[in-house]
Amino acid sequence: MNGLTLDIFLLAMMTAAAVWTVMRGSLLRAVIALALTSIALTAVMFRLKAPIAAVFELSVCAGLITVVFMSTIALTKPLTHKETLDYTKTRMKRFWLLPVIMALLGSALLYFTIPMDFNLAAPLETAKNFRNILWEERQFDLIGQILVILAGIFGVVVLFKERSKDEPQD
Amino acid sequence: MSWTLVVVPIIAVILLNLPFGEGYRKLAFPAGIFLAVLQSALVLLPIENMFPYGACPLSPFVFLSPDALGLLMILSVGIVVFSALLVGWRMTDKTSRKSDFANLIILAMAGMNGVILSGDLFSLYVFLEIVAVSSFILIAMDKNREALEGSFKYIMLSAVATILILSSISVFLMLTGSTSFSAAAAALKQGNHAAVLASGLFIIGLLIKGGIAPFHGWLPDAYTSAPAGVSIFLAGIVTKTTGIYTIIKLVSYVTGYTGPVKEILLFFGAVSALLGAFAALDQKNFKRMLAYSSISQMGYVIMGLGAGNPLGVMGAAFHLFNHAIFKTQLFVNSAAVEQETGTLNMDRLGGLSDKMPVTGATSVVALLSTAGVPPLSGFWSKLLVIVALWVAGYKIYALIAVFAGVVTLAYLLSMQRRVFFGNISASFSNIKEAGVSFTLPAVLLSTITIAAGVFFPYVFEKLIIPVQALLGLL
Amino acid sequence: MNGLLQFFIITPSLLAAAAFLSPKRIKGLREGIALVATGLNLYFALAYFGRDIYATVPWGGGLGLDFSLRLYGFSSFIIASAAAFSFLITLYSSVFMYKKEHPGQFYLYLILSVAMINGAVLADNLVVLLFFWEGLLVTLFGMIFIGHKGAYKTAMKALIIAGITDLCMMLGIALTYYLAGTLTISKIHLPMSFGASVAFIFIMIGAISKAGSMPFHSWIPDAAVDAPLPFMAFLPGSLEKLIGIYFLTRISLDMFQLSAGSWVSTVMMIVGAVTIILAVMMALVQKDFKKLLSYHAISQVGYMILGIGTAVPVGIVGGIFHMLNNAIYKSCLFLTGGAVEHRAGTTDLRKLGGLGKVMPVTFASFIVAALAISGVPPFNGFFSKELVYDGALERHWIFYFAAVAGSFFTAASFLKLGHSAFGGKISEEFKKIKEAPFAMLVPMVVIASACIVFGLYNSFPIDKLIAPVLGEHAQSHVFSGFPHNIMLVAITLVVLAGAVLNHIYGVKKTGKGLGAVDHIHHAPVLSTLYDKSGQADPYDIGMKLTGILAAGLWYIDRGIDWLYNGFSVYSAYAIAFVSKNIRGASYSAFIIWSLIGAAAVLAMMFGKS
Amino acid sequence: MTQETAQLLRLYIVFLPLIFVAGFYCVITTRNLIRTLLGLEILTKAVTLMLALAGYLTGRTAMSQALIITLIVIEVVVIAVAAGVVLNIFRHNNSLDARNIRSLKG
Repeated sequence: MNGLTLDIFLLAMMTAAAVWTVMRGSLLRAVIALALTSIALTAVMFRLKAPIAAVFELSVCAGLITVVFMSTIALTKPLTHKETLDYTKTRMKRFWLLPVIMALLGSALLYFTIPMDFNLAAPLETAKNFRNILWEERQFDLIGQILVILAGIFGVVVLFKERSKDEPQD
Repeated sequence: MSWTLVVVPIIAVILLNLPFGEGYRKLAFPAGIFLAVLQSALVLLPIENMFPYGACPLSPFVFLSPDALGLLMILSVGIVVFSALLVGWRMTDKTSRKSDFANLIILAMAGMNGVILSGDLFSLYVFLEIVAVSSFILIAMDKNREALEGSFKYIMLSAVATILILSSISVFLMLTGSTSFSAAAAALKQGNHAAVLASGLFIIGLLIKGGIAPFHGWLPDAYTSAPAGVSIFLAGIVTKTTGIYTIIKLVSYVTGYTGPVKEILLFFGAVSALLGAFAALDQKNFKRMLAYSSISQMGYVIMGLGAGNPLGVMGAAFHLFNHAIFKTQLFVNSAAVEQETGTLNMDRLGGLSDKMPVTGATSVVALLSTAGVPPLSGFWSKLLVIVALWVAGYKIYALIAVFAGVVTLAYLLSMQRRVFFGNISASFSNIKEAGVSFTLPAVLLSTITIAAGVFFPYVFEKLIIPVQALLGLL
Repeated sequence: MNGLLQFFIITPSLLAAAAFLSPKRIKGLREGIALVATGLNLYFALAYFGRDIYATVPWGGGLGLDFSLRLYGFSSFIIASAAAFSFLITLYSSVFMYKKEHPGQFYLYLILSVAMINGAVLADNLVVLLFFWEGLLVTLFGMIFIGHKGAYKTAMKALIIAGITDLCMMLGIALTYYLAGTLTISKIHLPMSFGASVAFIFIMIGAISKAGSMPFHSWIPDAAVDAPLPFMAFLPGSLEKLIGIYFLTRISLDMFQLSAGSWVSTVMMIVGAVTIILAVMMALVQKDFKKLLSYHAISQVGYMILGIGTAVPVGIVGGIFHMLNNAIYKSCLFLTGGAVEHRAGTTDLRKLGGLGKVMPVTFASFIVAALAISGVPPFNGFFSKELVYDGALERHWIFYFAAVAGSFFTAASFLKLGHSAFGGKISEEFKKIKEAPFAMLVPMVVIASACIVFGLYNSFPIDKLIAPVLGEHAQSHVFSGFPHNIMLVAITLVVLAGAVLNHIYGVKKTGKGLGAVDHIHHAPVLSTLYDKSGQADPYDIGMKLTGILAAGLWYIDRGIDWLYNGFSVYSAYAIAFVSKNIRGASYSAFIIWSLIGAAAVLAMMFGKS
Repeated sequence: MTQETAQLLRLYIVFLPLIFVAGFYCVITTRNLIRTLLGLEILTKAVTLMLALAGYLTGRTAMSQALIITLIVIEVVVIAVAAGVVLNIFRHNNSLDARNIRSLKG
């Protein structure tokens, strides 16, 4: 029984972290909150018996993406402390609605019994391990991944390159 | 067939960008042209058995031998990439930027081939993302203010579409345990609500990527702000393959031509046909008018699909192909005009046809074909769509299609008058005809348009009739 | 073609052309040709009298339009009387028109009209009839036109009125063709269904307007002043009435079975009665000899229409007989008027007076004709009116009352005319005028004697000519001879006596013949009616209406114009503006639009199931 | 559908929409471009969660893990490119405010 309560706790943690990322005033803390969400997600995925994916998620999302965001923030001129203070006040005017909507939606979903008429697919007998699925069945996706990575490299090369002096400043 | 379309481009890109020596980078352009021509040839000429390797080492399960519509799309991808590369290569100034452009175009082409060939929902998503990512970068390549804004808007909309598509895939996975089309179709046949929700979400995602009426926000900005070569590529084939072709594929392989699906397609097709046509009527910028015109013409295709009878599907497929040809043609003309006069503001342009005869003439061919004037190809495809709608009983939609056609003629004629006829302004008196890299694709495309129109029975019988099979799948 | 076509249509036309083209230098040549033409016409009319001939020439490309002519009892009687009148009037005009301008044109139109009338009466195909009917329109316009300088306005007025009514007739004929399936008149026998009665009404409009009844009468008084006088005697006086009433009879009896009860006959009777009363009231107050006569011509048509409208055998016979009698005494009265004008130079009653003594023969024939028209017993007018009274009474007393009132006022106005023109003291310059020339007197005397003959010996016209027209309705009893209804005769005599007393009273009151009716003229109600009657001319009202209509149509046209290049262009660009900007500009707007679209898609997706 | 999986599914049906709403709300209302990307990232996490859940419920965890791996790779590239674009936008407008990238109208 405690498994379910654990799930509830982890999911609640993840949702709270997500809301925190959205509501948080300063950008830096928002990125940290995002990393927290990612960590919570990893925990949930462990619960859902998807360990490899969880580790991958943790290392890439929590790690790499946070780094990307940090560097972008570093490259851009962050607001001074005072500016962030009065900025957060004005922000609040726009964001107070989110928790209200979420509370309403949560209670509505809890209250109404959603018809679960569909039946889930029967579980496979041969418990294939992760490796051969990825390589035998999903080769096409692998090729896709290679393509995406190549495109990503070009993207980074084109976009992040400092503008060299002779380039026309249009 | 599938081997050459996806893997060879990857190898090409890797070889082209090996770390040592700059010499290789300039080869990107000829490699791209070769791949495009190879691809078109594959479809047109029966050279299937030339390749000695026989069965592709990758398991057939993943690769779907392309159906009739797939072949048609591969052909139009080849033609459009060929023209886009020619124009884009000529227009981008710095050599390093040139090779990036060519490489990204090759990657996107591979992505599109992947989309056409993909056999299941998730790989469809993967290749959609590949094309999307390379398009983001291509649009933002010039790094000027509009290009970045257009690219960011495209990124946001495409991300939302991806989210919807992924959630739909996860629901299908939950219901059927696999991501293949047939499994999803089976779940849908049982008609439980979750499956209907999933297919709905997937269709919405694809409508966003296809730039259909209410979801079309990003399209005009992305097309207009992109550099000339990229906007040819985007307008010519990207939106068609990632958006419209995928809808046809999804509806044919997964949801089937059921009542609600047809109703959705007809309604949103009609809305975008009308909205696109009217918005294009009041435009100042040449490329922006063509962008809205694309939305309108894609609305036609979706309506043809929504008719749900063989005539409709054939009409939609043929119009998709025709539109790829004459829209690319118009964008090539706009690139030529931009190259020569430096501006795209139609109010300042005028009387260019005597200085740029080829561009003027080919633009007239494309304009007449878009408006559906016989004997050009556009006429036949529009005729098929309208007749299909009338035969299927959707008389109001047929009338809307005809009315949108009239408005199309209106704005295209006004464009032609404002840009090519009338009197030339002083500042452009010394311009001359655009270079061969503009005139060659322009002439090639208009010959295809005229040929497809004049030899319609032959083209129809060989390429279009097999598309009917799509209807029989479910 | 056994002569029907040649003698009655082609020869008069050729001779008319000859008369027109003959040189002016040879005096009397034109008059001679005209006399020969009408004389020949009279001879053939009498020669062919009463024979039954049918001739057809296939023409008109098989559309059932073959040129078929038919001569039978009734039409031969009409052609004979028309020929007689035209001969006498040509004789009369040979003197009258001698010094007037355009005599060539006058004779051309005169003889051409004779040909047209023969054609119309003989025609057995509705379209052929229409062709000749329209021919008369041209000659009518021509003859008024050559009256004097300002006559073209009246000519145009006559043309427009006749034109519009002929249009109605065409409509009626088309409807009949649609209903009956054939155009040959002798084959058409339609029951009085609703469609048939509408067609009947339309054709009736054409016929009674040719005859000159009330709503279409306004050109006749103007023509009386503007047109040359023989024209008044010739067309409005006799021939047009003949042909108009002839065709009205044909459609009431042959083509459509006009039944007594049907609303169509009541309509005709009302038109007849109204025409009688209003026209004679107008005639009463006229101060001009010819105008007075022209109003009487209109009112007499009322009797004929009332007679035929009763759809009772006695009424119909009365109506047709009255048509004949009216032609006789009306033309005679016009001729006497012409003689007065010829000699005295004016027809204004205020100047005239005491001509009786200097023009005894004209005065004598005037008296005979006036008594005939007033319906005094021994004369022909009395007998036909009695028949009409009998028919009217049989239908409804109101119509009988209108007819009798009409006679009262007719008698009163002619007493006034006779007294003021011929009676009273003669002014100096008229003392020396001589009697009218011999050529003018002969027709007057002949026609006046015809009044007497047809009066006393009326069995010949009624039994031989008119009764057979009724065919099966009427063989039951004899109409001719002294009227059977004595009570009616008594009332007529009382009425006439009343008219004489009224005349004496009026004369004593005002001291001169002209003022005999002033007490009626200035009566409280009547005077306002008279003042307003000036503007009540349907023609002027029509013209004003068309003016307003034209202005209205012009505005509509401007409106449609604006709709095309104003409104549609403006709305197109308005829609364009909306569809262009509805998109918004920021990516969050696009995402919101996408969510809205998504909601719509899901709604449609789940909507049906 | 065992009672236990039904209960779990019931739980996720409550929490998943919340995360989706948070993500969409952040993307739509925020003015800072980087925070928009954060919102996107939250949505991606929600979808990853759905895939994992699907895999667990139907016993095909291996398959769902493969899908999640591919998904994460692709999302990283997308976010990287998006960040690059945002960076360049910043170079132009010298501010991350979303209001200055709505100049393309009509």
